[in-house]
Amino acid sequence: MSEAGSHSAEAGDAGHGHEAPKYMLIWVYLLVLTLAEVGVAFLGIPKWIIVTSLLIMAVWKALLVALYYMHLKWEPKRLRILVVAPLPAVAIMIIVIMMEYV
Amino acid sequence: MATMIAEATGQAILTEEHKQSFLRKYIFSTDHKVIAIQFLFLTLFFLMIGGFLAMMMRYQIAWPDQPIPLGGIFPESMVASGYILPEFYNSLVTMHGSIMVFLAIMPMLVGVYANYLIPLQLGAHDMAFPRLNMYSFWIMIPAGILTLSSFFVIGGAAGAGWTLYAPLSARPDLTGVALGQQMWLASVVLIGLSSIFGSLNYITTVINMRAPGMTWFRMPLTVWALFITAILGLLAMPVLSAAGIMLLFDQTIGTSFFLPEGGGQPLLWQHLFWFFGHPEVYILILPAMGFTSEILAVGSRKPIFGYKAMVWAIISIAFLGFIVWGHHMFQSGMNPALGLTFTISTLFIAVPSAIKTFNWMGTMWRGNLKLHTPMLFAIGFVAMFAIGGLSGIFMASTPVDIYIHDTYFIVAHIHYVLFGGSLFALFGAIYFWYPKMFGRMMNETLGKIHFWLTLIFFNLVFFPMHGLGMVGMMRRIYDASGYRHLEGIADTNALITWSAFALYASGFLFAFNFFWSLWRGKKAADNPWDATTLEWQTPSPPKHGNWAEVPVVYHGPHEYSHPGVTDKDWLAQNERPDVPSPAGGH
Amino acid sequence: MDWALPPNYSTHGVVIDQLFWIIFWLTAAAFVLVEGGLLWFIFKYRSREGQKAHYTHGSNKLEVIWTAIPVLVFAVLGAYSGTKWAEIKNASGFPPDALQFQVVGKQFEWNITYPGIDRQLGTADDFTVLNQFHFPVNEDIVVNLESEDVIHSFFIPELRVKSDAVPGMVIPVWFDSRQAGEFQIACAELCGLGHYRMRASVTVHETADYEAWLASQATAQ
Amino acid sequence: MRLDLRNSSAAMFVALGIAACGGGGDAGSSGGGDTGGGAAPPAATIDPATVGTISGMINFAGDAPAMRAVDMSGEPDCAAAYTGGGPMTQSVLASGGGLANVFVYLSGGVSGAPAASGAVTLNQENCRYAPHVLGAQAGQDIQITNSDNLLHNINASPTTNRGFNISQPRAGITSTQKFASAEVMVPVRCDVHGWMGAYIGVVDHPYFAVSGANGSFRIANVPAGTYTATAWHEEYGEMTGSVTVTAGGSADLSFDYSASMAGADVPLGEPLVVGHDGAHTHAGQ
Amino acid sequence: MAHAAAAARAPERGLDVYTQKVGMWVFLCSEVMFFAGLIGSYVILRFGASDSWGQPGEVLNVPVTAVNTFILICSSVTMVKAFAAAEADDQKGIKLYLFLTFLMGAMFLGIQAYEYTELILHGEWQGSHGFTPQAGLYGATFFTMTGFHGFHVFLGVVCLGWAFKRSLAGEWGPKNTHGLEVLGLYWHFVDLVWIILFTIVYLI
Repeated sequence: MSEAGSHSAEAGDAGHGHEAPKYMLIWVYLLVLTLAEVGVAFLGIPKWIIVTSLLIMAVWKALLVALYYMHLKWEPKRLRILVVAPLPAVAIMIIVIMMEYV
Repeated sequence: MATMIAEATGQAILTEEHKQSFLRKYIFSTDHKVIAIQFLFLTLFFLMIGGFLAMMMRYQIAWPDQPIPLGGIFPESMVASGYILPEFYNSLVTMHGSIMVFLAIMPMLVGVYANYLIPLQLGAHDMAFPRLNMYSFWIMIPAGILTLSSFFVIGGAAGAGWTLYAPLSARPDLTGVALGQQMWLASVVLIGLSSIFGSLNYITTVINMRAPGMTWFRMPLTVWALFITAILGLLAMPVLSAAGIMLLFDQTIGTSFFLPEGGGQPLLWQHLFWFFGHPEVYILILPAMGFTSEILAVGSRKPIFGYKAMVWAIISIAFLGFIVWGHHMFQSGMNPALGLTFTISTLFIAVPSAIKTFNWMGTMWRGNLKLHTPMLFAIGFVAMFAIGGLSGIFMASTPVDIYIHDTYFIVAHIHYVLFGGSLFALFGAIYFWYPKMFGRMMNETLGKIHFWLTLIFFNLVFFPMHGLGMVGMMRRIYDASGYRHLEGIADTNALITWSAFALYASGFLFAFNFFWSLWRGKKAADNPWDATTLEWQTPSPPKHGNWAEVPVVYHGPHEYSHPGVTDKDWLAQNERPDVPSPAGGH
Repeated sequence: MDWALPPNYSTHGVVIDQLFWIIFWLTAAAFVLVEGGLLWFIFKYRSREGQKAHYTHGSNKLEVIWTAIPVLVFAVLGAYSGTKWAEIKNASGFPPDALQFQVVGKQFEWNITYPGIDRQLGTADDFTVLNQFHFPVNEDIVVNLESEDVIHSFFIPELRVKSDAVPGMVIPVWFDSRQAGEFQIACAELCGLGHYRMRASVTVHETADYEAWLASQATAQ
Repeated sequence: MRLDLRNSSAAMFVALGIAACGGGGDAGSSGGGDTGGGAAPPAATIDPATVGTISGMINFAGDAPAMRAVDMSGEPDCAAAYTGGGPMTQSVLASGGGLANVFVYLSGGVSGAPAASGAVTLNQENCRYAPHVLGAQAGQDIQITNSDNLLHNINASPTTNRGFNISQPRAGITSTQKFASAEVMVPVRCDVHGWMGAYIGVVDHPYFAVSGANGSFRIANVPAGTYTATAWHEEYGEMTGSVTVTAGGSADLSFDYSASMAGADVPLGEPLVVGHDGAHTHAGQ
Repeated sequence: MAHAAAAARAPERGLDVYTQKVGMWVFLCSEVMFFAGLIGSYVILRFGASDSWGQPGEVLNVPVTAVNTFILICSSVTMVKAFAAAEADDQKGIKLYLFLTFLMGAMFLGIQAYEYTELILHGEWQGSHGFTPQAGLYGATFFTMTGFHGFHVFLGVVCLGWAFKRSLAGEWGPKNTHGLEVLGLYWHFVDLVWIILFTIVYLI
């Protein structure tokens, strides 16, 4: 029924002209990062170093999945804006409520 | 090539209509217009129920020591020997607020008019996901039935305020309400799901299914308002669902998210609720602003004053709406340092509303005002919303909020923006789009009588509440006798209650006009108000699939009294490509 | 039908009332501007035979003006409110020698714990009285608000004091009374079926009377 | 298209309305079932020949602790009713060597008890529960009445039964409640007046009594047989004893409490913080 | 009306992305906010409101969940492979990869169920017998977050089963990849949420 809306698909698919993204390489990255995370978590180094490195690795893995597997790298910029839109709201919510206990 | 596809599908949609069974065409229909009408009947029903609860509350506040008439029909757990019991009064307060917000005003603003107008005003055949649209209506039915039957379960309906502050809402032993509260939380999660599915549909339709030529800045302000409302709903409702589920677990399986004895934080509930709550109140007002801008332009026969400013005002309300929630919690024990930041952000969210008010007045300035009923309600909206906005400034200033928080000053502010604002605009919208929905006009004289009765009694009910707030009358109190600072309020409350009964009665005048005109109303032309937006360029009511051929848009939404057009004082969006217009151009 | 703020007897109340009336006159002016403008437009521009609407899409100059003015007004109002709020509510700014009380809200009653003769909470001579709050006039009072079950709100209209009592938190509230007299504590936050009756009596004594009352309480225990 | 679009939507609207009220309506009767009393079954005819009575004394050794005054100044219309020394707490009432408010019931050996009939009343007068301790049979109606023209809420917090938390804002309001299963001592309190407290002993049979002011109690119409009886007091805990009832005769049963048993373990339903009864309010004296 | 000038005009270019994909991305934004509500509350309650709940691995079984994370990442890869196979019209590849994704999704749920029962029966935290939702805030937040994530994985597995059934009938192909791509978006999102959950809940 909503086929009328999909005719703008041609423009969307044109973006696939690039070479097939290296899925297996990304997979390896993800595995290595996961193992690194587990490794770092149980090291004896000061807590804040562990936490920051864990967060960096988590964000890195998240970006890998989002950009390559969810194809965001080749999507129009406006879709990327739409996808990133809720993140500031989440950040504001958590930071402001944490201010309650600082 | 694109038009051919649209052409083919357009035809296919029109022919497909005759094959559907009655069930498929009307009850489980996926036509956005039928879903809108189903929402309209559902929300009018709940508006009546919510109003009735308010009448019982008003009776109790005005005459606390008098038994209510017909008290016998209520079970003993609600009304004992004719007297409304305090726990039932708390349920009345809670369910009046909740039913009005979640089951009447929000679905009427978003469920009815986003569904009906977005495809028609954008020149689309239907919503992006018609089946999902149908589900978003049918989820509301169990939510409605759950809410209504929660009055009759053991312990009665929820009784911790529509804001459900924990731990009162989380501990059945402190209120005597167990199942009723859980049923209400279940229906809130269902309503949240329905609203997310709806917002999903509206956003995708506005982004991807606009007719040729309908650029972002040629969209009518109604669609802009509904689009931004959908974004607010999309980002705010899930947080309420998450918090509601946590509260449901606190009650049922004994977790202690918000119970201090288990280490939980009552303030966390307030933060999560109001993080959803403030975008919610903007969900309740933005569509009303959109309808008012549309109706004021049509009524004044003049383009909207400052279209770009209005659009940026709506967008800035959306962003600011997510960073002001703390102003509901100034006195709640929140970290006082947050009080300053929320004061500043709250005052700055008042700026876009001020801009919109001045632009509405600019639209009427040097116009050719046709004072038909929708126009009267739109002007009534601007007048009443201005009062509501101004009384909001008292609360934004935190020291003043120390005194007026949780008093009737807040109740006055809520009702000036929700009743004087959203409901006035909704009445205007119902009168305005009724010919398009049902092909018949509502009666003008009955409409005008309804407007003047509503305006007068609305002010008689809610303006004195500012006074009660100044005196210091607290919210949600069952019987104010015994407080020395409240000795003088008995006659004010009596006046408010009599006016409230009259206001409720004038609502039935509207209901009569609404149902009577369904069959007896004057036949409506395709464009009875001589409006320029696309929905008025289709037959009333439009065929299934709306457009035989998708229209091409050449002009901005409100081109009235265009100097280049002499035979009539309006220029439809999809006609006369030869006439240049500021937002038009080729 | 008297809609006036009750008389104010606390120093913070002066600021609150002052701000209230500033905002009142500001909004009154805006109210007259908007409602008067609307009425005037309705009568001046209502549709008459042959009347043509003026074709305009707005003027950016006007937009800038009626954006700047509210922003300016709100910036000043916000700054002033914020500073006063910090004075009234920031616990770090409370006078250290203030007379401390512990008020515990419990479903439908206020239990007030007095510091006793030695003016120190937590000592042996503290005692708790149900629904009666006595304190001396012209002295800084700090109430440590707690709650045993649900959220209540400690509200004394004549002293312009209101703060929620949240279970699991101790919230300090600073106020004083510049006049002796009888007031009432009301609960301003819905706390269950007895919310409307959750009140206590407040008696503000002259300093000498307060000492005498304290003594009488000590012997009564 | 236009005409039937309206009819269907209007029909749907009416159907929805009926469904919601209908849904609501019939749930109402079941919902309210709990509070409405079923028709009381006809009382079993008692054959006077085969029953006897149990009577006896609750003796109390030592001097009872002095009861503290209750501060009722917050409720002037209640305080006015108490002349003289003003209202005193009720937890331990002992006079002439007898202990009042002791709930005595047959805890063992009872079989085939007649169904519950009639109703027990719990009245609220001058911000006091009358009686302070009462017994009821499982399934028996408990009529709660309010004779003060001010708000009392009746907050019963049993463990095995379903509790209730109802209010009576005015004089003359009565509400009927019942407990489905036996539970010795369901604590009842009023949140508006912290000092008010009562105990309801729910047992499966009508053979129970509460000791009067002088400590005497009497249980009538007890079928012949040997039973174990239990006495319960809110401060001094529980004691058991056995008794044999002969047809047409009267058996004597007495329990001996002593002041030294204060603070004994008191089996209650939910641990009740009714300790307002003076002790809590005047902490630290 | 004279529509001579209405030559074939393409409709407005929204995001140049077909409707189902825009719809799915918008839906994922609402899911981000839903999980933000749950995970945000966990972060606030753990790192703001209460003192330490214990070192990583003290209560929760990190090795088992590390394996679980590995499985979910593999299922993301096979999902993408299935989509690539659909574009290359490799019907056998589609069937294989969809089945593998379905299998690994189900394995993830199985392992999580095992982890739950293990925690509930033998878990130990601050003296509570069995680490259950009633075991203080740690249990409550843990089971709510991972429970709802598991529920979303379950929905994904059901959809994967439906997609696999359609692949048996050969319905996916270069001309019909949208359904698969949208399902892939949902699946990767669920994997992404698990990546964040695994780090914040288990390792910190």
